[in-house]
Amino acid sequence: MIFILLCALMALAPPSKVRAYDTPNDGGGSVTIEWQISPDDKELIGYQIYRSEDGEIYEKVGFIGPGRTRIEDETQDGPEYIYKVAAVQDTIRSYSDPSPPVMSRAHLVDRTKTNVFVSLLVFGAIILYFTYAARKGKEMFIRKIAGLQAVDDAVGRATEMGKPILYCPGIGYIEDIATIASLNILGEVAKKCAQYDTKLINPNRDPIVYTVAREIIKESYSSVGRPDSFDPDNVYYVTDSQFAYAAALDGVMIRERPATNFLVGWFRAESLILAETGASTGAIQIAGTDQVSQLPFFVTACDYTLIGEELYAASAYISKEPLLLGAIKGEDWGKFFIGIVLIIASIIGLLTTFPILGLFR
Amino acid sequence: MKIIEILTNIDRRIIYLILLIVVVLPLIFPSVEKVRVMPPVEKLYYAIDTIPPEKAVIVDFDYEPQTAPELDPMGFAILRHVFKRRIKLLVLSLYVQPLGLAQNALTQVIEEFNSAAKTNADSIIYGRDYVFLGWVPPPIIPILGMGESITGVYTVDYYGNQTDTLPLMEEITNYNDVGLLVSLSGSDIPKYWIAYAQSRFGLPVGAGITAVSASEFYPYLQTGQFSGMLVGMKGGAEYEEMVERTLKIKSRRKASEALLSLTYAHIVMILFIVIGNIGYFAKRRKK
Amino acid sequence: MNISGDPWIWISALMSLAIFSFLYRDNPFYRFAEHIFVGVANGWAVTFYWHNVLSPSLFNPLFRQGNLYYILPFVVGMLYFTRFIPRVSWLVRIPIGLYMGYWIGVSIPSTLQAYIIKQVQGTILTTQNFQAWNSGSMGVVWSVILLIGVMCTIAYFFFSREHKGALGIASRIGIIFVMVGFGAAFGYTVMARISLLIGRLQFLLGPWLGIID
Amino acid sequence: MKRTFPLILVFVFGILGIIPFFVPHPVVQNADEFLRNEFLRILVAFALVLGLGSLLKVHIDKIKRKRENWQYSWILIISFLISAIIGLFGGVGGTGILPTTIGSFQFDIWTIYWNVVMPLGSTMFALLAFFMASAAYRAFRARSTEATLLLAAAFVVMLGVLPLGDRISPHLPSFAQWIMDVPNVAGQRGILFGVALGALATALKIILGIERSWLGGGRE
Repeated sequence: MIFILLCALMALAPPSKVRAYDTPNDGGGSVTIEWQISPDDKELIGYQIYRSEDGEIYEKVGFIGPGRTRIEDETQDGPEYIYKVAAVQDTIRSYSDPSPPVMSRAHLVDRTKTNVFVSLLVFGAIILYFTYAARKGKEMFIRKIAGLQAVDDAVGRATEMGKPILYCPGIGYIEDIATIASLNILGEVAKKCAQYDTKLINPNRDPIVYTVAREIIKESYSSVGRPDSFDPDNVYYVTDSQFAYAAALDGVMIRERPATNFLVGWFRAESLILAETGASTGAIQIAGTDQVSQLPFFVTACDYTLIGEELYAASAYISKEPLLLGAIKGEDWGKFFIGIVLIIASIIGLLTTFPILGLFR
Repeated sequence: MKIIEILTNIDRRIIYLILLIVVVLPLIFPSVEKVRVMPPVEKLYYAIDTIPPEKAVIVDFDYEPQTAPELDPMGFAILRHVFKRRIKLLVLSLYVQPLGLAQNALTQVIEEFNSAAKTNADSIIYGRDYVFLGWVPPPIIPILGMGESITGVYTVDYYGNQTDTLPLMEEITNYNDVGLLVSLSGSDIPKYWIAYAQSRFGLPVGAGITAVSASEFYPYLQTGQFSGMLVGMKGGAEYEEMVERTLKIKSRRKASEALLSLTYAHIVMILFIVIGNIGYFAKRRKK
Repeated sequence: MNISGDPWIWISALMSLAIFSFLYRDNPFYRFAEHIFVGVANGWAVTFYWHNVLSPSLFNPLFRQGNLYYILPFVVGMLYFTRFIPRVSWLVRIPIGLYMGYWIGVSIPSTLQAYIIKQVQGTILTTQNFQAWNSGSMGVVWSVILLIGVMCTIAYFFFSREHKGALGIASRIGIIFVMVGFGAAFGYTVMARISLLIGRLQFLLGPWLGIID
Repeated sequence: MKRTFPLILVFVFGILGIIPFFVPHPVVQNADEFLRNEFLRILVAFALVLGLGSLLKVHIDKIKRKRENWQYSWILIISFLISAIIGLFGGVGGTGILPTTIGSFQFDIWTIYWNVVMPLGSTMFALLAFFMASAAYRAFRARSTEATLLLAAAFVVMLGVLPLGDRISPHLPSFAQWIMDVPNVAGQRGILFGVALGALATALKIILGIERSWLGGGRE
């Protein structure tokens, strides 16, 4: 009798209110189990999760530390599951009541990403509206971008000195938008090189970027009516190893002595290796990247640096194409919109208890 | 004024030469300066120092030979601290390359202690004072599995012994018996320990990282997810200072020696900037 | 001073010295190391792509297991070589177009999430962000300065309006934040770069020359 | 046809790239997985063959025409062939048909990587310590207000990180950390907003066929 009493006294209080539901916004195969911690939570070493398909045979499927109230269990979509959570202390287990049956399933849309979807629609609409509005061709003002104004005289300088121009599109892949922006600028620089008949050297780090760069330069030369002076040997692939590429480019800078170096695109630590070697050869250097971690080195070592968005505005700035200029106006309105959002969200965040941060999770 | 001309454009090779000399000399003629210990390092030191006797500390060696110069000294200093305080120790790696570095650190530090030890009690014995768990791929298995049972994940240790036969493992079953896990890594591995082990089992995590990845890890220190953090050679040197000052251990302090090179190199760079500007202002006033 | 006997340590040491010699000036040793570096790096790339990509993901399934789906990537991949046939050289645009198009599509939502939504979340003035600084009541001041800095930096990047009046002042303040940030980031990485140099010198002085243990 | 079909492809695959972000359904995720890790990675391998062809062609021409430094082109080609043969036939872990050890001297591709590519790479990386010194000396001159700000902030942080720094004033290290946490983060966030919008505009222009320079040669 006493033993039973002792057992009752000694018995661990189980966790309560065990609830299981299909994990939302996922591809299926997952059930979330929640519970209220056991009153003896302090003495526990954790909670064991048991699962059964028929209500009789339970199988241990998970374990989690004390004080926690939620876990996800990997399941098959189809069968129904019943869950029990056991408070565990050394060898003593205290089981909760079983949860109602639940079935996991796949979801078509991930609702936690609606804020990304909304911002895609909003900013996409703003940019496209102004891109197409620009077609009516009213002259659009664009502020001075030092690095881009220097492109003309940088190419001119190379021609006078009879020296080549080195164009490095960065070590990024074609999927890095900075690489694509750089290839657009390469097209414009290649046109000027074709006009002035200046040698353009373009070593590449990625095979796919190499194939695109080669097409763009060939197109620029033929669009200016000089298809014959395009020398395919000046556009080549080097290697996909970051520092071997930097070593090879340093070699080109020192031996071919280009009068102007373009270091435009996606860069990592090798940015300063290129910029400082280029500076030691006395070349004019125009750099540009969206990598915030490398901008300090370009700003320090190069003559002109396109900071972040200036890199994307470049091809429109040089080519003056109405559609491209319109997109820049759209980007400005996008920035204005972000400024408004920041102010309004801050006001809401300060003055009300509305969980504004949740919107930007 | 020729001097102004010299000051403003010193040949870069002279700068390189001076920098090289200033960095190499302290490596060849090592000496150690007093190091001021900053809060992140102090936090990690006391996180280890205040581990209750019945709990263990886990040291995760997950760096490669290239980042060994910055992270080896941290490993050595932490091992000295743990062995001196007789704290139970488990050592592991989530990947295969760092196992050799972990093995090397363990043998050297234990050699230091056992050569000085007289009795069986104050020497370091495998299986009683520490266990080298080794490597179980993929990383998610040990990170989550040790929450429930360490011997369940590492059935066999690095040397091939059955872990459940080792005396130390009888007292250490899972994260509840672990006071702190210190992850030494040149990559994101400390973040995995927080995202999976700490969030699920409340495991306190400390980190030893390279100077390059410092800014990426500071937020985790500010939010308290890291119980402490050592950054680069400077962090290693500060921990070596704590170990020598509070535990009275006299041993080789490689990070503190390298810190001297770092300090001199910084000073040389600062001097050249000052010289360049003096020349620049003098030239401008002359115009 | 026990110099190492291991041939590989000698090779790595000499390679390191060849690269360091570039600091003095371009010389035959550097050129030798540079060309070896590019050669071997490409040898490694060929090995990697054959053993880890082409053989398991294309040749085995297509030729050994005869899984005809894999004809598609094989044919599209071969289109790259149409560049050498003038009449159909435009076909090279197909692999380029679909590869570039896919990855650009992937980058759009992730860029919006990482560079806009996450950054806005960190900049909004809320009590939670005030505490994030864990510097007590000063947290409010830092958060306000941060918001002003972000707004002014955005102003600096306005292209389609003259930087005059309010926009002019804001963009002047913005460039101050940017430049201070760049200077600090430069200073912050000095220690990391010198640590790399020390690591390299410790290899040359230790395992190679045995001057330091 | 020569231009419209590729533009349609870019549009279709652009959408195919966006969808998996929003749709977790396994059918979509598995198709995305196959496209990304099988189909597209195979294309990279083909492009690599093309790239290597161009590299070898440039160096072979250099040898034929005996242009300046042509001898080094031999070194590049030979080292490439040797490492490729050892790699392809010796296997990544030295498990291929070609033996990769002579006596005790092991030379499988992995050992070559660790003892040639790795030291060359980390030494190039280490050059940055020298390049930072010469860049700082040359560029940190108080020429304009911006340059002075750049110089001052770098100065404070470089001092703040040193033990010497806090001998000057105990507040210096925390002031250096403050510069990294407030103005640096503010400047970076401002730039990132611009970058995100610029990148979005560029991406949309290409997917919708407004930006066509990538199409390259051939009028049609």
